Amino acid sequence: MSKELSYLEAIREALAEEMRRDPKVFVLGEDVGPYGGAFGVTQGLYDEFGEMRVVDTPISESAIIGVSIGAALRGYRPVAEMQFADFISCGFDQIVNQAATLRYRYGGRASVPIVVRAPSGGNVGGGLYHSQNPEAWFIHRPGLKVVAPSTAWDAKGLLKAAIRDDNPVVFLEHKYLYRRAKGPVPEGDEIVPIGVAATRREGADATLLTYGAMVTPSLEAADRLAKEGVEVEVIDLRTLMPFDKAAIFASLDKTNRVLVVHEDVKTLGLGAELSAVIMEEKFDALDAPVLRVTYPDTHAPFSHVLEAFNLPNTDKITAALRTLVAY
Amino acid sequence: MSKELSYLEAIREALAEEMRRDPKVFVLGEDVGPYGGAFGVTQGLYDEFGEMRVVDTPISESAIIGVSIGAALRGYRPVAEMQFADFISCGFDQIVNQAATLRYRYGGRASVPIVVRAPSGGNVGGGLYHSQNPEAWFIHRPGLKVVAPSTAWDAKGLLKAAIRDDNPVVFLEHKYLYRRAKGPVPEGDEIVPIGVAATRREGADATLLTYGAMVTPSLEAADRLAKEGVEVEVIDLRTLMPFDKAAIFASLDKTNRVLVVHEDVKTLGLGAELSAVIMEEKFDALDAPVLRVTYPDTHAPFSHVLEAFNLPNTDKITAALRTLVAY
Amino acid sequence: MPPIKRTKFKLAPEQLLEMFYWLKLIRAFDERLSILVKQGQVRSGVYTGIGQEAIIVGTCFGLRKEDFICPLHRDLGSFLMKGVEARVMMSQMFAKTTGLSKGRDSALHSGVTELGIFGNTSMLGANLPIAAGLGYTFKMEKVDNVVVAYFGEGASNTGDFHEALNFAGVQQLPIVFICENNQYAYSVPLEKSMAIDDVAIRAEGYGFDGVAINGNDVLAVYQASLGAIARARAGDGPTLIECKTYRWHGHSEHDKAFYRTDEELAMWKSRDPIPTFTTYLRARHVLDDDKQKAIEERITTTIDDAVEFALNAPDPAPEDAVTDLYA
Amino acid sequence: MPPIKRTKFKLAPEQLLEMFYWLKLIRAFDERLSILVKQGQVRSGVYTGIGQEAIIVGTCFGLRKEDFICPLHRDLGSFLMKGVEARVMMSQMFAKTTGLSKGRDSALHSGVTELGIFGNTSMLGANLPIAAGLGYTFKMEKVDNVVVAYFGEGASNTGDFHEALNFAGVQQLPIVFICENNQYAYSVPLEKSMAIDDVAIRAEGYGFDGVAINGNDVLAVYQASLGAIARARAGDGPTLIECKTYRWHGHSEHDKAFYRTDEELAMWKSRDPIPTFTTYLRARHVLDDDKQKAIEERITTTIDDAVEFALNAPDPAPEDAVTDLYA
Ligand SMILES: Cc1ncc(C[n+]2csc(CCOP(=O)(O)OP(=O)(O)O)c2C)c(N)n1
Ligand SMILES: Cc1ncc(C[n+]2csc(CCOP(=O)(O)OP(=O)(O)O)c2C)c(N)n1
Ligand SMILES: [Mg+2]
Ligand SMILES: [Mg+2]
Repeated sequence: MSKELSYLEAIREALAEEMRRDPKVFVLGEDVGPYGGAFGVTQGLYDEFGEMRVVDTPISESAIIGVSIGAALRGYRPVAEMQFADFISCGFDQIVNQAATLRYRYGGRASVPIVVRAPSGGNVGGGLYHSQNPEAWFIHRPGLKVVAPSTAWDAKGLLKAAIRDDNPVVFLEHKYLYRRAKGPVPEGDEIVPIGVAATRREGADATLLTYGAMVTPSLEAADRLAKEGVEVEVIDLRTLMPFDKAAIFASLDKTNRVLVVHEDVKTLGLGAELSAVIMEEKFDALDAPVLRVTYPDTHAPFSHVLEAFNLPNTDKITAALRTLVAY
Repeated sequence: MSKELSYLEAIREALAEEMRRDPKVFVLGEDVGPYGGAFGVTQGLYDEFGEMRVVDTPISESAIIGVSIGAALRGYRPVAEMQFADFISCGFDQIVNQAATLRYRYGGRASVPIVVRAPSGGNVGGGLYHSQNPEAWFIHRPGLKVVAPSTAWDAKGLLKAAIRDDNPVVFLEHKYLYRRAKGPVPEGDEIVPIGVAATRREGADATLLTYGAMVTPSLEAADRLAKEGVEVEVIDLRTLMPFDKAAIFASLDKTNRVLVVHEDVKTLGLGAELSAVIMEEKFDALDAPVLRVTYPDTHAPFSHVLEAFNLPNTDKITAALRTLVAY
Repeated sequence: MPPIKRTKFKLAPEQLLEMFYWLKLIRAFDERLSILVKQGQVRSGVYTGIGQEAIIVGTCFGLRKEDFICPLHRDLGSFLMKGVEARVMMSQMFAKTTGLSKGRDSALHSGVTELGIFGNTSMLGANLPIAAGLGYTFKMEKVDNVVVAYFGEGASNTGDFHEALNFAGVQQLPIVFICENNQYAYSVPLEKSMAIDDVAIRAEGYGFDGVAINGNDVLAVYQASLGAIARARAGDGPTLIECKTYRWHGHSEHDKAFYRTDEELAMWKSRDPIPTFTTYLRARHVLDDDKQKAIEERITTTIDDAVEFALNAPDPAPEDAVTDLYA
Repeated sequence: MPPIKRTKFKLAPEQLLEMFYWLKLIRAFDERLSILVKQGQVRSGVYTGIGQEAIIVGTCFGLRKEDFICPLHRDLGSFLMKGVEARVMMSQMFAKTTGLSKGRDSALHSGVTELGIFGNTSMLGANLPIAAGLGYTFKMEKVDNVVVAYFGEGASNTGDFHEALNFAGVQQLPIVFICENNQYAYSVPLEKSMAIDDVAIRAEGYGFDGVAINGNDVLAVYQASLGAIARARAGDGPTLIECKTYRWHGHSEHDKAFYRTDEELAMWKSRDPIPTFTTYLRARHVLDDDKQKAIEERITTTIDDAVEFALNAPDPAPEDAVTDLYA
């Protein structure tokens, strides 16, 4: 059984269902209460669950995350909303030093089951502080998990998985997809497991690794290549930390060629790690270098002209795929 | 003309000389005043330059960095000290969003010549919050430079370069080297330019890329290999952003084999980017995969037994070099 | 709360008319922007300060060029008063090369050092440490310039607010902190974001004075600012002035502001700073129909010209998306 | 500053003796640690609270197991009073598996949820948002447990302090904030880190009461805590108690504390909380030579046993450096 929902509605439904299922789940953040969140994700939750479980907070990102950690230590499962992923930098210390290390420094005697929801990504004219893709900082920090769904289905299933996960999870919701990505979503209590990639398109000629808003242009580019007789396997990583090495390697064994596409900047974006891991462990399987199509090493400009220059798109991905298969 | 100084003394000398040279240079941070800093780096500066230019601050990392940025906008060249690199997470937003983006968002009409000095690294029994290597977060963020000297000479010359640089520079001083690394330091006003690597040992059989406290064990490992007839070229990157691609590629063209060694954790540590760049641009020059010897993906434990397990060392590097050349 | 010394002032008729001009110009600019957003001509997030103009006019009036302002998102008018042409500000909102950031950002994330304007990031409160840094340079130079730094009552809950005001207090910096308390932070009413009635009281925790005043009375704001500025110029440290006010529009032009009542809005509209001041001027025979008409025409011309200029100004070149990252 | 209601209390002789025991045990524990550091047996950074014991004893005495404490670096005694065995704490300092963090960290970066102890990171102030989170869960559950959260006057300048206390004020959380104002933050004296005399005054900015008391009088601390705890349990929100005190040793055992005078130290030693309380007990015939001797012997035995236990306890297995990162 499934129904059609937008990516945003799917997230809302996951929150509502988890809150109904488990009284320990609650949400907090700026404007998440009666207003329903800057994007409307939490609309209706305040009416259903009340102000103790749908908490409007002061503008205090560090406290929002710290309060979540404190509650998590007492068995709660807080879901903290950053109004924009960009503001996560204001609560950075609580995530990387407090949450990420707690289990380790407690000798394994405690865990921090929080989710930090972060509306990320560009292509919405948001400019420097409403377009960021902060995943790499958190992938780099041991003790955290990082998730970035691309479909409504996954947004729902992964958010449920993240809430039930006993570790701190940074949950990147791509703003561009909120209302644009629509699709089937399971009716019931279906989970999309953390750490498992999804093959969106099969192909034996090249592997394309991507996630989030880059899945659609990647699929479009693959379609273009298909017209030229080249079959590209498109893998949606879905979880960025831990990423699904088995799925990546299995595809690579078949195709011997890999392109990574992400919206984050190039230098030390996730593509760097994927490339390096493939280099280390799969060198002999490679018929060509792993290539990357990414945002250039710059900030997210507001002007449409400038933003379009930066964003990876179907054309850029197509060109890179051609280079890759021609290698 | 040169003299012998410790790495720490070299940093102090750079500060003093720059402060004498340019009245716009000043230092600020916790305990940097009469006390001379937690490690003693700023000893003597308060007496020479007074409290307005050697500023003891409250425990407010975000303000320390923000104040620096404000002063830099008026033409000053503030050098902010983090008591430990680990606490940079508390001033993270000011670095990545305020300093790193300013020139860009000002349309090129302003710049932020600040230096953030950050005593980093482990092997001193510091545990989770006195051992961190935070370079990757900043290498990833466009608009910042990142520097990490390994010798007294470079510590002095690079700090001078950093102070004179018009961009925000994160200056990583390795705590383990403070008093252990001693060596010649130029008497006069010699600069070590940002962006230029140093070849510490020549060799035609493999290239080893490293920096900071990992240079010494890397050289030791190279010596061991030399006894086996294998000549390893050891390159000290010195600047991590922008890293010296020309030097790396020139060496690689000669050796066709690369090992990266760093103390930072593996996943999305600088090694990932180096490997990925080499993959992209030098695939055909490679006779073996780029390998990495790094800290495992974990936190810095206090126990000597545990820390020793994690730290890259001569044995681990030697073993990796053997794997690399045998490939 | 100790009141700051009442400062006597006498404004010449031309000065009063100039204040009137600014009030009306800023109102008109924001209103035009609001229309341009509705027409889809301006695509950026627009945060008008309609209803709050008396704060900007009262605090900026009579500032020197060398004095610095550190505005936040609603303070576009302060850019105009500090000397940025309407054309330039309009271009900024249209993301044109003739704007402050060459299209890289809209809104107020760009500044002009020569005019004493700092352009903040989006991060609320993050301008305040910068203000402290600017103020610190005035103190170092022993000049009697001041910094006027703005923030909403919501932003006063950020960590940066605290660190900055504390630093300013310790160092007795020449800063006037202006809280624009418009009762709401986005949808969140004051009482859900702090358990106090007056933000001004927070100044006591930093060792300087705070006052709460009627922010809709331009002369009251001017008078309080005069006193605080005089204190700052005299080397007697910071003051916090809390201006009670209200924003008429939603948080941004896209916010319908359902979270407040029509009665509340109507009550505050009845306290509109412009008619209040108009009555004052007319009663004193400073303003008459002719003068008012001339001013209004001047304003219309200025804004029409600005819009036309901005509309016809060139978009940035796409490649400018990756320039100006480093000096 | 409105005084909190004076709470009458009557302690039985056994209770007074228990207080005496704790004062002496905590002192003895810290003193032994100091010696162990000098002997090179303990290699971690040790931050003793010698001279400040009355604060811990007065605030922890009579706390329930369900109540939470959020200690900082000098508050080892609070772990003991909340039920962690001396053996375990000593093992923690020796980085043994029998310590709280299995050797992963020394000092107080580990906690015990079952005993109501939160173990902070090193980041000063970062425990306070956690305290707010813990307090929020008590509020949600409508139970009358409390959180006691500690911080130095230096830590009260961090952004986290502000965000946490504001959140606690808005939500009227059952938290008692204890400021251990020992006049210095490392080398920096109070007047260089804030422009106020009493940290307690900051509570007003968050809408709750603050009091400054003699932190070297265990009964004064106890009485103030009783009042604040009663208020918290009754649902009437937080209180800030500032305890004026002094640390006898340097910031850490490695700090020679040249920044203060011998006279100052001598003056504060004359206010030693232990003799003061001893005199009180003897004057009231609660304590006599025999009883004192018995208590002192018990303490010596406890500590000798703890040291022996810790010395003989096993080091962690090296591989444990990479476990317990994820649940
Ligand atoms: C650190 C940070 N968190 C969240 C936001 C999102 N945000 C933008 S404006 C705003 C409300 C600001 O309220 P206030 O400070 O009272 O200013 P006002 O808009 O009322 O003028 C919020 C939450 C932000 N810009 N920065
Ligand atoms: C965020 C942060 N910055 C800097 C430090 C380094 N540091 C450790 S203790 C200390 C002084 C603390 O002073 P205070 O809060 O008064 O506590 P006290 O040591 O006096 O008990 C400093 C600066 C830290 N631990 N955390
Ligand atoms: Mg507001
Ligand atoms: Mg102190």
